[in-house]
Amino acid sequence: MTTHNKINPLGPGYEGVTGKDLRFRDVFRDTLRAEMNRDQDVFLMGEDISGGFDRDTKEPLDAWGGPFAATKGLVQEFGPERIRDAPISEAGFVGAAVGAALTGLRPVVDLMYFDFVTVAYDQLLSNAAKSRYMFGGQTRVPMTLFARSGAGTGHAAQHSESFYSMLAHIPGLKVVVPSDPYSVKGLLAAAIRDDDPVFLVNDKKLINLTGFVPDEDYVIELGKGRYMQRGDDVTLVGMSYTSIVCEQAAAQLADAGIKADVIDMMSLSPFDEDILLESVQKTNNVVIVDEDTPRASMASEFAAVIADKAFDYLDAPVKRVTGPHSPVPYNKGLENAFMPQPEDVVGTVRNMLGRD
Amino acid sequence: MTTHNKINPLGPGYEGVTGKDLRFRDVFRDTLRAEMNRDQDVFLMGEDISGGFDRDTKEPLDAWGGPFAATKGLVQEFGPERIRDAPISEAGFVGAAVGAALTGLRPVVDLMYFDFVTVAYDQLLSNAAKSRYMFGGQTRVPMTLFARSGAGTGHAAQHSESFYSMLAHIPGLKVVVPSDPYSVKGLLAAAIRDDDPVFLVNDKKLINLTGFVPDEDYVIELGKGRYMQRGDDVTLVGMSYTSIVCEQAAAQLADAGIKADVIDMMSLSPFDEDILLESVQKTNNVVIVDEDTPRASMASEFAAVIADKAFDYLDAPVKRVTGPHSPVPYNKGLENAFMPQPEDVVGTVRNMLGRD
Amino acid sequence: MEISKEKLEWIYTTMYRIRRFEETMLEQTFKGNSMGVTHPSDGQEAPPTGICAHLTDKDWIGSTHRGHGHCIAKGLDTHAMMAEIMGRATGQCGGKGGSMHIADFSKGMLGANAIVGASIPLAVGAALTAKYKGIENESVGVSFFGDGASSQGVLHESMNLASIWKLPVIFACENNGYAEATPAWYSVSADDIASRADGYGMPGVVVDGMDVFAVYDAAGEAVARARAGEGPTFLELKTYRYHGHFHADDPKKYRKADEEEHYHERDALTNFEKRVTSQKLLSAKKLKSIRDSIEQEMLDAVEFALSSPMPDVEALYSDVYVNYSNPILGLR
Amino acid sequence: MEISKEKLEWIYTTMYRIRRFEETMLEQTFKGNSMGVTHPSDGQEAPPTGICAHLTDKDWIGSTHRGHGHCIAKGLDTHAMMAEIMGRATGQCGGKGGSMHIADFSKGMLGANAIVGASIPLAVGAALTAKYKGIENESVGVSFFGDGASSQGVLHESMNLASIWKLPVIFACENNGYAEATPAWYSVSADDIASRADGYGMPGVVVDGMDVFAVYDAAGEAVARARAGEGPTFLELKTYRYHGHFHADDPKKYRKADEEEHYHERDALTNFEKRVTSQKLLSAKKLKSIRDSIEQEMLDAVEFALSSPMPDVEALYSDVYVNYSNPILGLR
Ligand SMILES: Cc1ncc(C[n+]2csc(CCOP(=O)(O)OP(=O)(O)O)c2C)c(N)n1
Ligand SMILES: Cc1ncc(C[n+]2csc(CCOP(=O)(O)OP(=O)(O)O)c2C)c(N)n1
Ligand SMILES: [Mg+2]
Ligand SMILES: [Mg+2]
Repeated sequence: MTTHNKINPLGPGYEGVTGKDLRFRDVFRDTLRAEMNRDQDVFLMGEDISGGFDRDTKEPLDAWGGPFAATKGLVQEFGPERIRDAPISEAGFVGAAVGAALTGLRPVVDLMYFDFVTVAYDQLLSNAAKSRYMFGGQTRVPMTLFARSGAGTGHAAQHSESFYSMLAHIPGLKVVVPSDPYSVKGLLAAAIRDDDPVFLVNDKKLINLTGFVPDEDYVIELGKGRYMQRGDDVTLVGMSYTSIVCEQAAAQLADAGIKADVIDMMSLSPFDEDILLESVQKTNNVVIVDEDTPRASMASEFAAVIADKAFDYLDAPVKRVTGPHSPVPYNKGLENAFMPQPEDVVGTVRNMLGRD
Repeated sequence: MTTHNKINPLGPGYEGVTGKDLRFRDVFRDTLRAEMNRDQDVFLMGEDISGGFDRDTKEPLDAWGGPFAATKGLVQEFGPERIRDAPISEAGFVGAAVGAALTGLRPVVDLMYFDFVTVAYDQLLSNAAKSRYMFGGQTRVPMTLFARSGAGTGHAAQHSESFYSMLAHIPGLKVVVPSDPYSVKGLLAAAIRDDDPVFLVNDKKLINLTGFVPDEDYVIELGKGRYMQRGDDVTLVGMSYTSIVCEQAAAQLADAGIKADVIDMMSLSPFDEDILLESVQKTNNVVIVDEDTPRASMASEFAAVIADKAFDYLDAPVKRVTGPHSPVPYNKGLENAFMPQPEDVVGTVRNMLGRD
Repeated sequence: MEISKEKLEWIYTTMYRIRRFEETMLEQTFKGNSMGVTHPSDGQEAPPTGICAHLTDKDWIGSTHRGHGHCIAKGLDTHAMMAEIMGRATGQCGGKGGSMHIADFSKGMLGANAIVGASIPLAVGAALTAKYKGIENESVGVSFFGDGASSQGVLHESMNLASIWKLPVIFACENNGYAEATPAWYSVSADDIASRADGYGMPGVVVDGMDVFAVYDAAGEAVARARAGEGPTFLELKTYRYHGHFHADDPKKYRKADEEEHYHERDALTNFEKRVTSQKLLSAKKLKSIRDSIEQEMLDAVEFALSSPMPDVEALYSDVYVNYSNPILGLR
Repeated sequence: MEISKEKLEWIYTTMYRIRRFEETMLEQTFKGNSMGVTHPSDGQEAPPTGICAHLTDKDWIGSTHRGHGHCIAKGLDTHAMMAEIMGRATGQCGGKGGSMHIADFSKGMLGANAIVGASIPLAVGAALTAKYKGIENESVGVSFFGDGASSQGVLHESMNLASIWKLPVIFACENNGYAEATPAWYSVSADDIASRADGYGMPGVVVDGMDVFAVYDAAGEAVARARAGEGPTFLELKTYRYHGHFHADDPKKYRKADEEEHYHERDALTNFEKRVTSQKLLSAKKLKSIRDSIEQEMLDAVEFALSSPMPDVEALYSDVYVNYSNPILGLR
């Protein structure tokens, strides 16, 4: 057990709390378990989440522990009714989850790779996100979905997407993007307890990272960002894995005497306008870093909000550092070039501040 | 036959051309016909586009002329092989169109209402948009899709979407948004002749409008915007139907002595950065008008590009006038409030210029 | 199957209510009082009625763009329905949904749905809730959809899910022969859509959807199976819509007169009347008094709707979320 | 069905090439020379071989994440395949696709596809092109997919489309009993997936997918039907993958030893060898010489791949479009 002493990344109220350094994947699973224990109406659905069944006994085998081992051990604990293994029918079982949410349960859907959300896109957009509104507020859709995004693992064009901006675009849906073990615990719990549909996008590059996690039960309010570190010269805005890229860039910039505010957005819809504006009003310079492709992206959105509401405070053009407008390539060298790197951020900041 | 004398809306080269005032819907159909005559590999696919079949003779009846009468008369001319009526299987027939495009044809798919694209989203994003890239450039996907977007006709939440920003986000796909009979002729022809997948989004509010159309065969280069009118005080950026909203706003502003550049983007991916920057460098003020919901939208994208590349020319914050972050409501009063109105644009400009 | 007198009265009341609601709603649409497109279901009264006769408020149904009949059979209030179609604040969805999105969760009605096929898995989800809570015996899911919708992949996914999970679901395919103007013989690669049930390990039954007694019997078995935990059933109800696809559609452009006549001769209401009076199950007088009360109900519903207020413009921004920390308002 | 000696040699060469390619590719993956995840198809040699034996470069196939066997059977070059898996510029897709996206349009191979089910309608589209151009007799579409993919709605949409349009398509379902760790008996609501074909108006045939002769015969009929303009056929090929779902998966965690043995006893290669030698169709010497040449081919393929250059970083920005006026480069 360690005590956390960096103030900002956990937000106010977490000074001196006790906790442990834990792996992202373990925190993810433990949070699922805790929420399932907390509320009998919470159940999980997804492909291979009970990991096969014994041919003779029909008992679940938990061979894989679910995709990325997110549900390892849970089927033994909660049984196959609450860890419900689904055929490869994303539209069907996301739709069934919406139906279950409309009739009193709180489904949590594991969509495995983020890319597969396109197969269930209509159920998500036309049913999950719209039911409350188009039925005049008479119902709610308390469901959570999660899936793994991001390049960096050699999975190529159809298993490496980060297009969370498309989900954040959808009215009626909420979108959160944890960036470390602390945030995934608080955001996943908040998502499951929330009465609206929430999509949690989980970059693959985070899954094996370790970080400090308070012992206590907590939620992170949806729509809140946080400072990962403070500095007066420039604001770096990250989301999901690019929050780590921003921290790495900030460390390099610090060596050059440039001090950065690093913001981790944590939520994309709703999102924390206040933290963006507060920081930019102080630093007068901003770079938004996003692995998603650039056009009509969350990077564009944050840039637009800043260009509107913090316009008078800006000393320089609003800059975005993003993936290219292309699918994700297979070759590792190309894949690395696809992802925003700390060096790209550093170069942009140096240019911006005229410190080449 | 009339001769067109406004220079800008048709772009350079169209001074004094001969043409006619025609309805949008008629131009749409005539362009389809012309492209089908031009190229035997072009065929159309969609629900109800041959409008039923005689029970006894099995002959197509063309009862509706296709959705919004876009294909009226074509099945008689080209037969049911080239005007291929499809069951309600959007994923299936969009996928089949991709397969046909990969093997030598040039399919044109009528998706009826824009909202239905979500049902075929995976085929569009994972197959149509990615095939060329992930197969290393060895193939091309020369297909065109079109569908009707927009609120204003009492079709409510699931038949009124304008989320073209999500399509423009997708690398590998092109997106065009005609705003009058002139632009639909040139853009539809260009889309069908283009070797990449192109989605043409067609606001319902345009379908019965009339406008000047040159007689000659022409294409509008994908990725080019145009000036609808010129003025020095402010830039109004429209796309699809909001280009008309911008023109109406500009007329009201002119009465108050404010002169606007009105830009009709016409293409969203690729899009015309140059025209945006050129205009803003002159007017120093910009308002982007979009019926799509605001978050991570094309309005955000244009704002972000301007805040980056025309930053030094801006006299005021970059403003967006968009639909709310909500589904489209049924009630007419609410629906009107949903859509950006000329008055909203005028109010924003007056505020911006301090001319209340 | 034995039917009680009360149930017979309910069936007639329901079918007549559907018939007259659609006719009244069409009249109002043509007068310009509806705010959007409407899809009438008259002619198709038997399927929703014969099926919902077996259901209570705890059972759930999913519906379609042609949903008024399903709503009425599931017990929704025709005043609130008419007000919704007229976009009023007193409407079932406060005027925000309209004809294609009428819902009443208190009545087990999951909503009409305007994306063809999209409501099918919702009924599967409702059945999943019932199974999860161990209340299959009192809560089943019924998914209504058309012949056109049968071509949507999500139906097949839903059938497979319902079957492997043995969920209490009834797939109620109202085959009225057309999807818009497209005939089912063109778009469906099977003589009977119900024949597909076989491949999903569930019974598939072809039912005369113009005969409410036939529907009642078939649905009774299906619902009993579901309540007993025996899993899903597929019913194909061969029926006919009397009007066009939507209010302004003229079906004569793509349907033949003899076909229309054929179905009108087998009209669900007329034949019900003949049967119950000839078998002396209900009196002609009783039937007339039911009709009279419905006529009055329709007058009242129109009056209620027309005199109801429009929603406030603030309604535009509410109900997108249960709670949300960013403003919903557009950027203006 | 009669098989020529040349064809028998081709079949053995192809099956052995698939077997050894997968084993070699796995070795290379474990050495860290592959750049991503790989899904071996050894054990499943008979279905692609027995089917593609009837095809030419003008016929089209759609494939899956487990696509190496399909590629090889369709005549793709193993050097370029191995190079692709190693992410090299000389790879089939210039190193941009990888194991799950190998394609060769010059060979009628529409590409491996990593979205389960997503390639099915592509083969339907290829068949549509053939029908449109009146060349069904020389160009049919074959869609390969697994038991897991059979639960995707797009399969059913594709079957319906192919049937009503009478397209020259073969739906080739390689049922290897598992989708990842999930057994087909859990996820599929039919004893035989092929039984679903009935509901789509096409023949459905269950085939022993470990016996290349059985596959050859069934596919021969299906392809002949397609070429004759008689429409689609559904083949369910019962088969087995010898390795795990992907290179790092241990199938012993979810499959029983007796089951694995059962299939290994029926190994497609061993049994082919026994049959052709005992029936004196091919000599043991001939078989050995085929094996030897393949062994050399594999050594060469690995050597070729390992010594090939990586793509230039500019390749990141090319091939997104045929032409595009905005820069593709990221915002940096
Ligand atoms: C996904 C989708 N595709 C197309 C449409 C347009 N559309 C609305 S109703 C309809 C026909 C539906 O036919 P069917 O399922 O038989 O129902 P019916 O209208 O006969 O009651 C179509 C094509 C739609 N609403 N949603
Ligand atoms: C739409 C989609 N959902 C899930 C996956 C993850 N996935 C990859 S392969 C696979 C199993 C496929 O099983 P099957 O179709 O039987 O093919 P097999 O692996 O046995 O060859 C799954 C679930 C995917 N790639 N795409
Ligand atoms: Mg119908
Ligand atoms: Mg399998």
